[in-house]
Amino acid sequence: MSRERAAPSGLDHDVRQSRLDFNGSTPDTPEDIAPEEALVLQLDSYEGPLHVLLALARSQKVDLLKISITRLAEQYLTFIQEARKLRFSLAADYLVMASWLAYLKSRLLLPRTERKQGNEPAPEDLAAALAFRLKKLEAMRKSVESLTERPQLKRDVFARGDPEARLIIPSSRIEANVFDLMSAYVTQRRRETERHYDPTRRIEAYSLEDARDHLRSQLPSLSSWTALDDVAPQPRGGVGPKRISYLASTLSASLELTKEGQLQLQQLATFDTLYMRKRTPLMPIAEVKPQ
Amino acid sequence: MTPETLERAVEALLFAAAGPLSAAELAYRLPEGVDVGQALASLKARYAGRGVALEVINDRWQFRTAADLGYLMVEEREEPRRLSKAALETLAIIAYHQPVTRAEIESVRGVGLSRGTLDVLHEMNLIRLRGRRRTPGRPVTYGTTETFLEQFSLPSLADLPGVAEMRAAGLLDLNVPADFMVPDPSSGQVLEDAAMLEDMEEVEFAQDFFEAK
Amino acid sequence: MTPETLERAVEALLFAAAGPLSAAELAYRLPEGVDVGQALASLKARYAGRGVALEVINDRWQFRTAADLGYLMVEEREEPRRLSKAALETLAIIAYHQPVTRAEIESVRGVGLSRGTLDVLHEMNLIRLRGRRRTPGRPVTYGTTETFLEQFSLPSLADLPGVAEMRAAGLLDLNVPADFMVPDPSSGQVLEDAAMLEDMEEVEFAQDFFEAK
Repeated sequence: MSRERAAPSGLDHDVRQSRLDFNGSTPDTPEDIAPEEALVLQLDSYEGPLHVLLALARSQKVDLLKISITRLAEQYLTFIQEARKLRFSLAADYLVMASWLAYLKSRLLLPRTERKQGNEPAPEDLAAALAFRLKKLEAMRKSVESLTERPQLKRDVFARGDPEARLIIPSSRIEANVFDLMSAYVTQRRRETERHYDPTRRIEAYSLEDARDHLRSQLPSLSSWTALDDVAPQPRGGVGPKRISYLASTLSASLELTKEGQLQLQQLATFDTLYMRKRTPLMPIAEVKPQ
Repeated sequence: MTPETLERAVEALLFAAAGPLSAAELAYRLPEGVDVGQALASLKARYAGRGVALEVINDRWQFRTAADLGYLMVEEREEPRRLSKAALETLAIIAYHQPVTRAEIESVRGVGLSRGTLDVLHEMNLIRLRGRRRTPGRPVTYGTTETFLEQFSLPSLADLPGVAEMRAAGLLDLNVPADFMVPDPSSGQVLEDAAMLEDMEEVEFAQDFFEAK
Repeated sequence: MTPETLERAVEALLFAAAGPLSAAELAYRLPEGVDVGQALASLKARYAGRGVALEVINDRWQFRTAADLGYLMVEEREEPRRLSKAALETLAIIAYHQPVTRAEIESVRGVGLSRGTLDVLHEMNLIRLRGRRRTPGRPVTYGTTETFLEQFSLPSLADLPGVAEMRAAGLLDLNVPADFMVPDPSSGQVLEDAAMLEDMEEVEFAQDFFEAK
């Protein structure tokens, strides 16, 4: 394949495709393209190898599900060869399709007895799947036609040009979603809790000593990784320290115990759950390295 | 062009036009030599007594809705409505705590409920009277409507997000007590009587009386 | 309200409206208990063959000019933005297979989807994000909008041309297995979560990131 005039094929293909996307449904025929590149234009209107296959398959003039895949493979390979003769740089997926079809064709032609090879699907199944995909693509192509033939608003049919500027229904839509509803609810429930604030009540903190004692007492049950949330004590019914104080002091205490070599901590990512467990005293502390 | 086709064409042109059209303007858009005047006359006759009438104003023709049906038309309001903060908050409490009384809503919100707030929610068909609580004073209770579910794309009340979703959404932080509970509105098994039409009228009256002081 | 008055009222309401109206929206404007369906049916019959026809679009009713008179509407016609073959094919695949993922669209066309194609369809408000498929990676799914139905004069998704035949032939299966259950686009029963706003922003970002390579 000649590459002298072509950008890398993948890029070439991308560019062409994005041009297609914006340039209208009729195949483009810009004058500045030389005649020997007519096939380029043709490929343009095909868009992808599957589209080429569909166009070739139609020439067999049978139901696509009954198409001869070996013949189709030959047609496609010839097509690709022609394209390459014209020194047209083919996008990679056209070549991938070509080699796949060549492979499929060879397997279809192999005698039945020699076919069973590992877990590979039977070539007949592959052929049927390809035929189905072509049929499906064709169906979509046809539905494009029938869709665009429908009366279209502002092209074939027109609504009242001068509506009496009085819409019948006041918009019943509201600008709020479930999240807004949820947060409105939580905000109020929090305000409700805060309203029960009692200024005579001292704000209690969970002392570091208490936390250390608590953690030591928990140590025997921490043989497996346990989340900080589950280790820290729960506040009881509005009296005593708040949850956040329990968590903070327990965390501090766990750092101390880790330093002392009694505990291991791990956190998989920033802000992720913090896990702790009892350090197994199998090895002398000095030799243990973090894993 | 047959007279029938011409009449249809004039009908379509007048309907789609952005403003009233004169006979000359119509003729300009139709094949030459057609009798636009005749078509307009027979079209006008055809629409006589219908919900829409063909009218001439200043020698220009246009379809207008029949004058006697004007009462059906209301102001345009195309933009989605914004609920006030108070309305959204009230709606949220009603959604989660239904069936809920006015006093209960006020107790959660910590402020009195202005008349307007419930009215707006009623008018938008987001809330409804559910019944009367079987407690002294038999207060009326509020709940949400089908429209509410549609507005918020909820298949059912059971699909209102619960504590887990609130936590996942980051709405519940550490200062929220661990025993924070959200009622399940779909289980609402509070004993109450269904609201009757008379009840509703009574409520309206009672509210008027109460707030007009 | 007599059936005649009702029909006039419905006629006036539909004529005056800027957009299509559902039977429920009409009923909301009319006295309770009237048979809007009956009125719509007889109104439709009355306008059959006229220059203006009563059409159902997206389950809503709207007067539109007769399709055969489109050629007269030179001034009103907006030159529709031409869609490329790729865009049209993508649109058709989305319409017939929705909710459908980008990967599924690409697999039907056998070619990668350029960023521009979905952008154009989005920009023209023909497609929308529908949600996320509950499969690994939670890919976003696409569907068509109300504008799509209005643009192509479709009463509903079930009225897409040939959709019943295609479904019967298994052509709308996204997986090839013969006994695969076909999702009905109008009921959209494929398991998926509704797309949240946050999701969509996330998607945009992911695409930018992915395609700006």
